[in-house]
Amino acid sequence: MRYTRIWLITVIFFTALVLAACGGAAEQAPAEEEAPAEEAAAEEEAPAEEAAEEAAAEEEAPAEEASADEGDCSSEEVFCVGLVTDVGEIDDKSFNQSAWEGVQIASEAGAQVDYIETGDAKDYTANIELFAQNGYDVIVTVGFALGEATAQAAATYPDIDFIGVDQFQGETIPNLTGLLFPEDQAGFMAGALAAQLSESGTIAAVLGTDLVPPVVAFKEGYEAGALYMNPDINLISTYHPGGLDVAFTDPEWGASTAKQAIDQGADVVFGAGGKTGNGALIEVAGNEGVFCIGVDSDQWETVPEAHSCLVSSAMKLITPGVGELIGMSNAGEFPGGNFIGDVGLAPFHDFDSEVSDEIKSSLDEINAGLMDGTIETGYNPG
Amino acid sequence: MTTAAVPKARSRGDYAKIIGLIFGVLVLIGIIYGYITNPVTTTAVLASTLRQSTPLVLGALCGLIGERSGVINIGIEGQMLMAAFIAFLANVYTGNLFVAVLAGFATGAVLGAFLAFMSVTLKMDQIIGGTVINILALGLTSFFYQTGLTTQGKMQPIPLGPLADIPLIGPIFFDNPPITYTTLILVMLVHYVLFYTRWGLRTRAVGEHPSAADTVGINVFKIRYINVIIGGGIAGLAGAYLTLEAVGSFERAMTNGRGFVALAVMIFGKYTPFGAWGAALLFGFATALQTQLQFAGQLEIPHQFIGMLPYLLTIIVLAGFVGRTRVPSAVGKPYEKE
Amino acid sequence: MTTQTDSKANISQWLMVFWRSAAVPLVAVILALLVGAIILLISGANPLAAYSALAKGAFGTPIAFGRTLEKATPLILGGLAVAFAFKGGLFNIGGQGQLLVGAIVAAAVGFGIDGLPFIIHMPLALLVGSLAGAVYGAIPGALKAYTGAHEVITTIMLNFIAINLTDFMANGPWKDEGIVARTPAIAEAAAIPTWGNIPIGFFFAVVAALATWYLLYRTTIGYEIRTVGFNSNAAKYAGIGVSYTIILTMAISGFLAGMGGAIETLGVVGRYQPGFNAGLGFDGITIALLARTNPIGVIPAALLVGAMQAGSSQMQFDANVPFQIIDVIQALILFFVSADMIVRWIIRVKPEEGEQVTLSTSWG
Amino acid sequence: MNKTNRPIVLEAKGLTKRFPGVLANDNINLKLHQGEILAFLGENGAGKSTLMNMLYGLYTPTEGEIWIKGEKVEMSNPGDAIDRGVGMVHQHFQLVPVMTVAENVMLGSEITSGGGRLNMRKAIQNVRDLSEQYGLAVDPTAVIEDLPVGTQQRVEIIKALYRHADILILDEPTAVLTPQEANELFRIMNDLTAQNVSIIFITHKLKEVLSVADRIGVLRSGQMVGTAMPEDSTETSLAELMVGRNVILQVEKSPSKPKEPVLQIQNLHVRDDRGHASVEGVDLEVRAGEIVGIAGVEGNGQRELVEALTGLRHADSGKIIIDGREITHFNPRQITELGVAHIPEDREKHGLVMPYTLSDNMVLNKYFKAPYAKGVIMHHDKIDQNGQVLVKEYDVRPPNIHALAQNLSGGNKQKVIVAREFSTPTKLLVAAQPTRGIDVGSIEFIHKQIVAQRDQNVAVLVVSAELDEVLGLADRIAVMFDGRIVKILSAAEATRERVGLLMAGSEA
Repeated sequence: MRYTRIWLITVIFFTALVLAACGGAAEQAPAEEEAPAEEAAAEEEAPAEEAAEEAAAEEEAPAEEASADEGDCSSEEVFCVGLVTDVGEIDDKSFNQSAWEGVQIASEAGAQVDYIETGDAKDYTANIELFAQNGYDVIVTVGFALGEATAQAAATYPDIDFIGVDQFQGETIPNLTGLLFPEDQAGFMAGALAAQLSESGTIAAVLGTDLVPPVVAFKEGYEAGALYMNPDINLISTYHPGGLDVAFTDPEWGASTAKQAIDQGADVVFGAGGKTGNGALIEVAGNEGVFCIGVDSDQWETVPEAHSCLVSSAMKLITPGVGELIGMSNAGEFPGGNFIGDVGLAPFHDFDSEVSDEIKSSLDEINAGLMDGTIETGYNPG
Repeated sequence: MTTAAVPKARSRGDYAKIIGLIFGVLVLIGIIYGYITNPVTTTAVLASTLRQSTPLVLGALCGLIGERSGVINIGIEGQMLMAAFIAFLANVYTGNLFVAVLAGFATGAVLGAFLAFMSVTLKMDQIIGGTVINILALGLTSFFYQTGLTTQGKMQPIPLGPLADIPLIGPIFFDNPPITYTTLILVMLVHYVLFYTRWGLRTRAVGEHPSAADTVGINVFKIRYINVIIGGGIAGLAGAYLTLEAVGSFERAMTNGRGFVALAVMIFGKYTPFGAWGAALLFGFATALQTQLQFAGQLEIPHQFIGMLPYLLTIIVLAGFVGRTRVPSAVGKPYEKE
Repeated sequence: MTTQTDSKANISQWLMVFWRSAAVPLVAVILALLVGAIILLISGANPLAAYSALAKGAFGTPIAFGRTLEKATPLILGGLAVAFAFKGGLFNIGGQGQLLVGAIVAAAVGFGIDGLPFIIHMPLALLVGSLAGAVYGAIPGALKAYTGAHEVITTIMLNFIAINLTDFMANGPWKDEGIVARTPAIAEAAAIPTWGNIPIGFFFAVVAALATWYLLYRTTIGYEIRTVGFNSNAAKYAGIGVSYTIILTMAISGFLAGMGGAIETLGVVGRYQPGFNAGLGFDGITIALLARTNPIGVIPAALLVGAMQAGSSQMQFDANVPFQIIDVIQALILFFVSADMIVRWIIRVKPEEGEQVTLSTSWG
Repeated sequence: MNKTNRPIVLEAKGLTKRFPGVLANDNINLKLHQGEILAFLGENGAGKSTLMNMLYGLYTPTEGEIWIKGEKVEMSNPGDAIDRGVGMVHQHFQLVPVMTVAENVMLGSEITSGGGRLNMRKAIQNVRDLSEQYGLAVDPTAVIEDLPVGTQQRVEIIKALYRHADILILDEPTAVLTPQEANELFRIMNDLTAQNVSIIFITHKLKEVLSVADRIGVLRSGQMVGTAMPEDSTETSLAELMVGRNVILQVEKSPSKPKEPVLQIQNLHVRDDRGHASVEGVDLEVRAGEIVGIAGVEGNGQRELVEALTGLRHADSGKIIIDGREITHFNPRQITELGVAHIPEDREKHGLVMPYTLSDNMVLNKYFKAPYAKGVIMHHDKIDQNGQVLVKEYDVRPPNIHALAQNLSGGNKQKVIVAREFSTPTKLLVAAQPTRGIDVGSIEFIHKQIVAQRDQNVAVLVVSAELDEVLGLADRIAVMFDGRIVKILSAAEATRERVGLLMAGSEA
């Protein structure tokens, strides 16, 4: 019968894997000069696993990590920080990457760090578990989508501190801190900047999807900020029409949509939607006299292709926020509950001279107003 | 001499042609009306239509060249993605956009050769062959993609002198970057080659009745190989379009299903280059329109419903007006000589 | 396969039989792993470390094994959906859309009704979710039967529509409290439990596979579906309602995909949340092809792929190998299993009778 | 007329072709002289087509040599054969249905005007010239699928002549022609030989061989079993040589005793796939216990008529009455259930599911009924039993009910269909081309079965393009032309010539 074949494949595959597992453990020792023999005495965890882990860390670890102590995370002395990404990659030029850079600040302070990229949203829990079971001290989870999984893990592992980026905490769990940002304020600043830069009176926003709350906050803030500066401004903005799995990874749509906006007179484009937004930024860069504004981090660093238009970015300072929280955990001062990180506009870089002092001072005023509450963005997520 | 019983006329397509004509006239009226009332927006939407349609037309051309010769290509998505990646790398490391385009074309062609090897030589099921390419491309590009690679930007529009100044038509057709021009030329070229040249005649014969072609000394395998390879190259061009012209950078999985939509466009266009172009334009138009509707912002409809527009429109047009498509008879069947 | 191995038959004979049927898949998998290893080496990783971590992540612990089964569950159902449609001569690329619809409708039944006992609530949610998938699958079937619209186009389009539709529901009428776009959590009574580490949903999937096999090969419905699939002219000649059969085939295919989505909702995620079911429908195509469209073969194919997916996090953690290598290996296995000519050429084993599978007939 | 003293243009020495498990041609020697018509006689499956495919470069011989015009040749593809002036008209036409005549003719040897651009005007002119020169009337711009078979065959001949073929292989060219058309073909063949074209003519029709061939070779089971000169041979002697035993060329049957009418067709109008009127007002009656044969050139509405009768096609207007019930708008299942058996024209398209086993194929008309199914559950033991019985009764080979239909020979495939259709109680049998392309043994067998059905009071309607078959089987003969029944003749009135003329549309 035909399908016996596929059964056999499975059996064989598994056998092969098991063989590889044994073989792997055996052959690794000679291959890796630093094979940690002393680890055999490690307390709770399976030794084979550690051997593999160590060996791999040797090969692939980013340069920053090399300095980290190769210690056992379950021991008291070694401070270990793990990061679980949202679906996507660590180098996404966006929030995963910013958070990872925050973790690396801790690595410079001597912590041992590692990350796991999530390929399937249903793996959040499993990926968090991998760090938890290996005795990590702090686990950073990135994105609102991991909120539920993180909260559960925090309850299961009260000795581990969890940092949930973009995860609002309804009730306070002492070992879980949600790192939140008033994106609407950053968007407000960006909108105010855009409205003042625009000569045509039309500004645009190319956005990821409204399924992701921070994107909505950026958008609402952007529009409110623009209208605050110029009530007659013509705002054209659009969300990606696809689902969550493509909305942030469709630079072609971002580019084409930005172009469509430019073609009808928009001279400032706010690209807020991961790689989709980056596509919009790069597209704008090819058009004379049109400005673009990035999002999340200072995209001057992450999207060099957009230098010719990138006047600023509406930043949420994830990197320092994560770094700070890790530091607090290490010091035993982990706050729990919600921790509000900083937002703001990125430096103008090459455009510093093009942005008039008038605009700069108005932005400072707005910033102050947002801080003391005299200016409200009007965004209320409910 | 009995020549009786010869049917009098071929009338099957007449009905569809009339409907198509009416549809075309309506579209034209709509465009002119839109241009009179709001020239800027109309131009912007139509220009966006063309941009959105470009990778789809290229993908569909790839598919139809292969299928006309009897080889199903559902690996268009993978060919596009891999080519986008290699074109991007070439751009990063050589900084020469022309070289990068060639690299993209070559990558597509190599994957085309791989598909031809699987389906013509190994006689593997063609759908499996395409699927292998899709998964492989997704895996390899994601696996090998590294961050920190930056390009010198992307290809910029080249206005074609005075042609670009013609109202409406100028900005849409004559102020485009190179691959878009190439696409427009390719639509005509493929049409010409397919229906007016020796190569086209042989290709169609091989796709319809390979043994008939074999008996007059045509090398079926060779025709299929070359068509699938060239088709792959064209899909590679679509990939190059994405990284070099539309975006300027590469991202994982950036094709986002365009290869599959291209497949739909190909069938929708009844396996003809102009048909595919029309179908792609329809699709591009619906996409541009949904963006424009969001821009306008007055509609109280959730944007998801606007987002469905291209897809719903395709289904309605397909079910209502196009109906059954005649597939090349020998498509999907490996040719067995003995 | 020869099953009556005479107890007296000597071992070498038995080994020969085993070798003849095992050789091709064995070599195919080894080749795939070898090529994968070369890729890993190129990228500077240690293949042995990677593979051993993969194995550990898939089978190393009872929890890991449970996750493998959990991963395999929607793959089985997605694969069944595609394989079943192939049997009826249809290429259902719309498994993803049908799965999403099934997932969100199951969630709606799960959170929308309160106070039902488990014994009613869970099966009800599962059934209604699956039926929603069936209805969604029947649409392209009806379009094909009555207007001739090609199912490849319509199912692709309906995938996109399903994404928009479910996003809208999850961010609109069925949205949970709070800012996150997702439905409320399903009631306790609607949840598919786990048995230790073993997800019960997996058994539903296995039962579905067996039932699909039975339906196809032991009932008149299956006979009609296969007849239409192989030769719709002969089906018409035999008095089978071809249009009806096409719609039925797509509906059952959609039912299976929808069930996959419903089990994900009720047994794994606990609610519907956009992005949590990405790609499952497309994996179904791979599974169906790996299984050569055989409903029983779908189970091991899904286990194979599910194991790789389940082990991929461990592989990242232990060996720092990105999970995308899984896709590469998957593609290679599919290639080498299908391109058995290459494998046979290497090991010189003759093909068995009637092994050819043609799916491409479902194109025209 | 003896042409053996002329130069030899083609010679085969010890040609052998082996396929896995089959010895298709075994040590065959032949010589073809210039301007000669060499006929090859043999049953279906005797190896004629294999031999010709080797001469045409489609197959490579396993052993042996081919010499063309005094040169030993190694041909790896038809292009090599074409280059040496060999042309072939295949039994299954090698024409692309969706293309025009001119496109088909020039395919592979296109006329181009620079840059590979097709010069259609010149190609059309070329076809016109050739068709005038040889009297092969064809419209070069017509699309093949719109043309009747006879015309398609002329296109095939033009294709060969266009390539300057002077050695022409005609594989079963008369199978689909009226006697008049066949005579026309023979005239063309004679014209060609007069212009020094040499012809290999393959057929299983004995009369034709005797009337047209210069020499005769007989193939059986892949071997050349003998050669003969037409003047020294009779139909019987050739038939024996061909089949290897005594054959009864006539269908043995007693006079019919027609009873009540079973099938009545009144003013029936049916359209074809393209929506053109195809059956245009047919009236016909078939009684229990008689065989009515419909003679006619293919494409004159027979297919649509049969499909309308069996529910596969909607009738535009008119009435079909079976056993007193109007069934004009019944579906195939309802009609089958009335006791109508249908041997379809195209056994591979309609009659069988190729990837199914024999036993599955043998319940195609009754799989849903007890004892094969109860409710929706099928009973495979019963299905296999049924298969077992029928395979034995109808001598299907291989007698393995689990063999796949696609692996059977044409004759055995047809037997499977006949067995299935005769295995349920039948009132009306509609048999379309019941013996097309199958071996003599199977033909005899099926003819006997059809007559046996008649003798059990079944009303039988036989549609066949083989005039001999209709003449041999039918008690009454209806001649169909251009969608109408132009004449109904009794068996006694029907002579080949008269029917042939009617088939061609001339009123006899």
